[in-house]
Amino acid sequence: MTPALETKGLIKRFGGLVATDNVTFRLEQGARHALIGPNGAGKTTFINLLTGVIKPTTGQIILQGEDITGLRPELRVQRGLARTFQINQLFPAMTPLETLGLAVSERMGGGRDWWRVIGSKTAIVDEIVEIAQRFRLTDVLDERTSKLAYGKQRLLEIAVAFACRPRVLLLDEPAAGVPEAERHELLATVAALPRDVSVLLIEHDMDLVFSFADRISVLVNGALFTEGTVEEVSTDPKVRAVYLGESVDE
Amino acid sequence: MLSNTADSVRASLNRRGRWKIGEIAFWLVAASTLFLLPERHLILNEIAIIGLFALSLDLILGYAGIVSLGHAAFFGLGAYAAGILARDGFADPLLGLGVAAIAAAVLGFVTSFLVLRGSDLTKLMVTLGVALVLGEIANQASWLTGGADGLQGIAMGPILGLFEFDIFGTTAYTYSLVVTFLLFVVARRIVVSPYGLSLRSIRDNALRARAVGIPVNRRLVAIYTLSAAYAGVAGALLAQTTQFVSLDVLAFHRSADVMLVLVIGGVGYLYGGLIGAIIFKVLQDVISAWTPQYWQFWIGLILVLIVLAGRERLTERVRALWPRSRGRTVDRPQPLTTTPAREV
Amino acid sequence: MLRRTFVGAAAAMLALSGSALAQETLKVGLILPMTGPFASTGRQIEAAAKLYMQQKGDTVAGKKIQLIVKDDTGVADVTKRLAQELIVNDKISVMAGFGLTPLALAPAPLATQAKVPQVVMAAATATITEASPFIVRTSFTLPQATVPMAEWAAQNGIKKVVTLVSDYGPGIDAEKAFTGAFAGKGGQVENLRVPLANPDFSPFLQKVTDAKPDALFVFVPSGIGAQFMKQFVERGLDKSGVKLIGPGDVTDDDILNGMGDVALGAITTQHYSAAHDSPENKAFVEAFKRANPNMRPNFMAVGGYDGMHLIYEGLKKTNGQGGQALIDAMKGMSWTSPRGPISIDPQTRDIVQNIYVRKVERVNGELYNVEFATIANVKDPVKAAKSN
Amino acid sequence: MLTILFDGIAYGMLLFVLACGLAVTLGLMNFVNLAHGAFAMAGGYVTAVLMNRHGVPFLATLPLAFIVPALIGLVLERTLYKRLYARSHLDQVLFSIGLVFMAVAAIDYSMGSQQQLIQLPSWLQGRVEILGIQVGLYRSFIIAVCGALVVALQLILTKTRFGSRLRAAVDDPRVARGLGINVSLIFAATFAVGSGLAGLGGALGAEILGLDPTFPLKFMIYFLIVVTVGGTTSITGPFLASLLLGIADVAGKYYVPSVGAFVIYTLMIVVLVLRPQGLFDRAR
Repeated sequence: MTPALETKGLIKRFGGLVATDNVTFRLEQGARHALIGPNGAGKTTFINLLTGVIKPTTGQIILQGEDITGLRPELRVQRGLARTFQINQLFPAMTPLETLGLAVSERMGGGRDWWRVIGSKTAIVDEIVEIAQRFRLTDVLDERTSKLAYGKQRLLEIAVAFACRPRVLLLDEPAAGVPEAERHELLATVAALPRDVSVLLIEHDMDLVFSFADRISVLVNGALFTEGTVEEVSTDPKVRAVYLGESVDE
Repeated sequence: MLSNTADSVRASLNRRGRWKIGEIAFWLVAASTLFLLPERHLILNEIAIIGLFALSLDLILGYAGIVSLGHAAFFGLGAYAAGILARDGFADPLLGLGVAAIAAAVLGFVTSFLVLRGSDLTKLMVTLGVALVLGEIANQASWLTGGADGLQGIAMGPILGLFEFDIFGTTAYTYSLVVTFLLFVVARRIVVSPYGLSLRSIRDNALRARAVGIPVNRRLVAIYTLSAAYAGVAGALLAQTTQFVSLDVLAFHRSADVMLVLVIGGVGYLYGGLIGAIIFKVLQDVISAWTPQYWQFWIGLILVLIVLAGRERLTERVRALWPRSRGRTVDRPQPLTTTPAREV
Repeated sequence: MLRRTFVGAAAAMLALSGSALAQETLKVGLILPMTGPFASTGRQIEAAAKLYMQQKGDTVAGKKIQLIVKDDTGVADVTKRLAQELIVNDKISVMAGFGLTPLALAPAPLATQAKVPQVVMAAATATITEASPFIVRTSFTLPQATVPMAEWAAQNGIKKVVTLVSDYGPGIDAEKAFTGAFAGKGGQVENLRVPLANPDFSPFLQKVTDAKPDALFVFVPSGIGAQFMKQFVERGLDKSGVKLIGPGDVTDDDILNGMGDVALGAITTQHYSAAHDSPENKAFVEAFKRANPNMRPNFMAVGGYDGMHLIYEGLKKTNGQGGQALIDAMKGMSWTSPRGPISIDPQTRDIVQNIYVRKVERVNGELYNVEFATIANVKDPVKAAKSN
Repeated sequence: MLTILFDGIAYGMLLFVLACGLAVTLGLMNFVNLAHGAFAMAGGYVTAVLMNRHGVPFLATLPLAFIVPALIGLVLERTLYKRLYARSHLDQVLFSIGLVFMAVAAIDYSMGSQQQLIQLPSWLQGRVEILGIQVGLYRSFIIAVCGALVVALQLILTKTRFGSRLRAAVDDPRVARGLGINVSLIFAATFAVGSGLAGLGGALGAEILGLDPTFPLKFMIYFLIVVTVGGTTSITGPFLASLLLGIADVAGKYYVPSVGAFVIYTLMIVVLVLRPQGLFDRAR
């Protein structure tokens, strides 16, 4: 089967610094794959390469069998590659309703519509309702995003990405900063993501990684250090040495 | 339960598109001035034109977050296009409006690529530079524009072949008001459309907008072009109703004034430009009748006070006067402190 | 077409009502740049107009004269709007002022349409009076002041001249008038134009230095003349024997004294100097200075003063009636102004006046343009050439 | 030929002294102060008033032309400007344009709208010939004074404790605060010095650029060009930009008088589009 997302020999240099070092990586269809690594291992650069925020020095990125290396970020989203951000990137002055409406209508090509209001399309309305329920945002749809509780903002962050109806979803530390009380709700929705979406999870929190992922890749100094099942990686002494050993109490 | 949610979602989404009582009242009052204030039609005409000009700036500043200190470039180009056309024998006003809109839109399209990148300061300087260059061109090309003496000999035909411009400014004001109203209606539709929503999202957070699949640059180019066309129409209205164009239409103070007008009225809700134009012109008229030399001082003071008091908060107040069906507001975001510079 | 006639009729009625209905007061709209770069022009004219009214009283032909001053900030479309408002709302009998050429041209169609006389007190491009049959001028035209300069230069052994003018209507007028007249006398001329808004003259003056002319003919709007003078001297052009000549704008009385010794020796031709030796002028200058300490009347002021005189005398003749009657009454009028004998040409409605050749000298510790030759009764040469 | 170059350098130096305060406020506090020209105007008027009304010699007025605007700057910084540091550039632009309007009208009201003229001492008038080049004495004086200022500024920035603190505050105000540097005090002092330099520039420039109430508006664009083209991370950037602008302006008017201004504005746009950080900034 074609992998959902694949990189071949991906290299990114900033001047003399090699931030991504020859990464060849496969994300299988429907996978729950975690990418871990110590601070400064190049996780953010890797994500930025995948989403097209920066261009690789050499190498290929392939989404569902299609080479997307040269595509602009928005075109990758339109082809089914969505992401969340480690620090919330929302529209503070808009409501969750507008945010979701925007994402859904953009996906349906409605962003070029100059004339009608969004609510006039039943398909859009229905999908907003469905996403709002999935991410438990129904009660707060009409609030201003900047006024939401942090946990809700975090849910919205994932909901927006989900509203792009991705084939591949990149989750960048989805639980970062969420208070304990709101954490459960968030993890439950993440766990309940439909299986036809392949997920790449970038995470520090080992509990979350172990409970969510079925495969783990370890990134060290910009290069793939090792890869395997949760069991293999968690028991690998080399990983413990370079990674777990450094951040025992995370 | 589910259909309930769907209905309320639909209602919420459509609410922005509906005309509110305050808005209807606003335009009725505007129309009534045609009959109630016959002596003030000349200044009202200017207010309508400046209002439209400020509205065009609001489209890029309030809805797309593009700052500009050179919006007069489009205003002036529109004025010259309409003026030159009329001077050379094409006296139909509507033809002039159309040509001015197209000319300004072309310039807007071309220069929009210059303002896509860079910080606010860069954008301010680039837009300013474009207006300055255009001013220089108009100054040098005196065979076409009349140079520093202004464009002479504009003779406008009647509007639609029926309504001759009169000395009381009644036709002129009616004409400007109608054009401004029609363009306002279009702008209003646009800002509540999915396209308009995507602009607001870009203004709020361009990084996320891209991550939702929005082709940010293309959207900005489109709105910048449209805004330029609006400004061009405003300029054409000025040229046609005063039947005179001078280099002044491209001057820096035009750009600064329109910014000021918009800020006085409030950014980001379309009425800001119109309300600002009313306040600004009436103030200017009153203060300058009282002290012709020094009215600038008071305008300056007002501007300083508005900024110190926090213009967003003031805009909120003004907007709160609009009757709204629910307590939700659509204001500017706070500075995006949550957006680290990750886009580089 | 029908509509057009209607509008014309309405405008005519308006003009009538301006004089027929408002028996008590006759309003004069004075539109001037009171702020912005040309504010000094506005201030001079306003001061002079007010002085005139203070001296002569505010009653003419049994009616009270009311002066309404408006600031057009030097912006032509504002001028036009203000003029229109004054005509429509205030029902003025006369509009006056107009600091710059575009500002005078913008309201000209209104003057024609509403039959309201427009008294131009400052703007000096020759063609202005042709823009409407209701325009009359009490300032001067640049060719009027310039052609005598060319003649004087030709007679006084100057062979090669570089002209340096601000790049706008009056400047180009002056350049053309001088070049035409001087070349006609066999002189050699090279032309330079500087942008109207120009912070630094040095590159242009360097060109002049390189050209080594006998004289530099200069026209810049009053106000930036001082800067020009200083740089002229700084560059040592005076010492290298280049004479500075031009119409009087560059040695504007308003700022002449502040220029200091650099201005000494400049030779200019113009219609007015505060040092003009006549009892009328002495009285005028004294009264002006008393009313406005720190100001010396310049050619703008005298244009405003005479403009008010023309309006007063015209209204006296028509017994307060405005419109066509008033403009007819103004045509051909002549009187002795502080600047000397002047008259309004009945054909062109432009001013006919003496032009004086002057030299900047120190008199009683202050710098003045001291007149040393007179060319009597000069008409605007541009229009004179056309009518021949 | 060389005379043109010389004039351009003098003009550029003058522009630098006028604009460097703006570069510092922009670089340090990220504040777009369009009212910078108003401080320059204040300095010019201090000199003009002292010379014309009180007969103070030209050189003696220069320190006051620095001190008075510096004090005004200090007061305004402490009372008004500091409230706006965190605001958007747009707010800052609007606020400072408002100040400009007020300053223009206030000067007009108190001093009149006419040009203010000053009489240079005779030893600064005229010109001499050096190595075949015609050199204006006053322009030489300007080059000397401004050159000394540039060197002094550079030394202060690189060699003194204040300079290193200032640079630390520019690089990262939060870290600087953490190191116990009184950033707010540094801001105030720098703002005052910047305003003072502008005032000095205004006084020196009155003779060449003219001085009337519209001064801040007339030259605002030039200052902004210097700063945006030169960048704001160093003193050398704006300095080179000033020289470039001065020489280009003078030479442009000499050789191609009809397109002079046009070239400068176009160049500015090109630089801004290609190098938004400024021509002489290190790439980030």
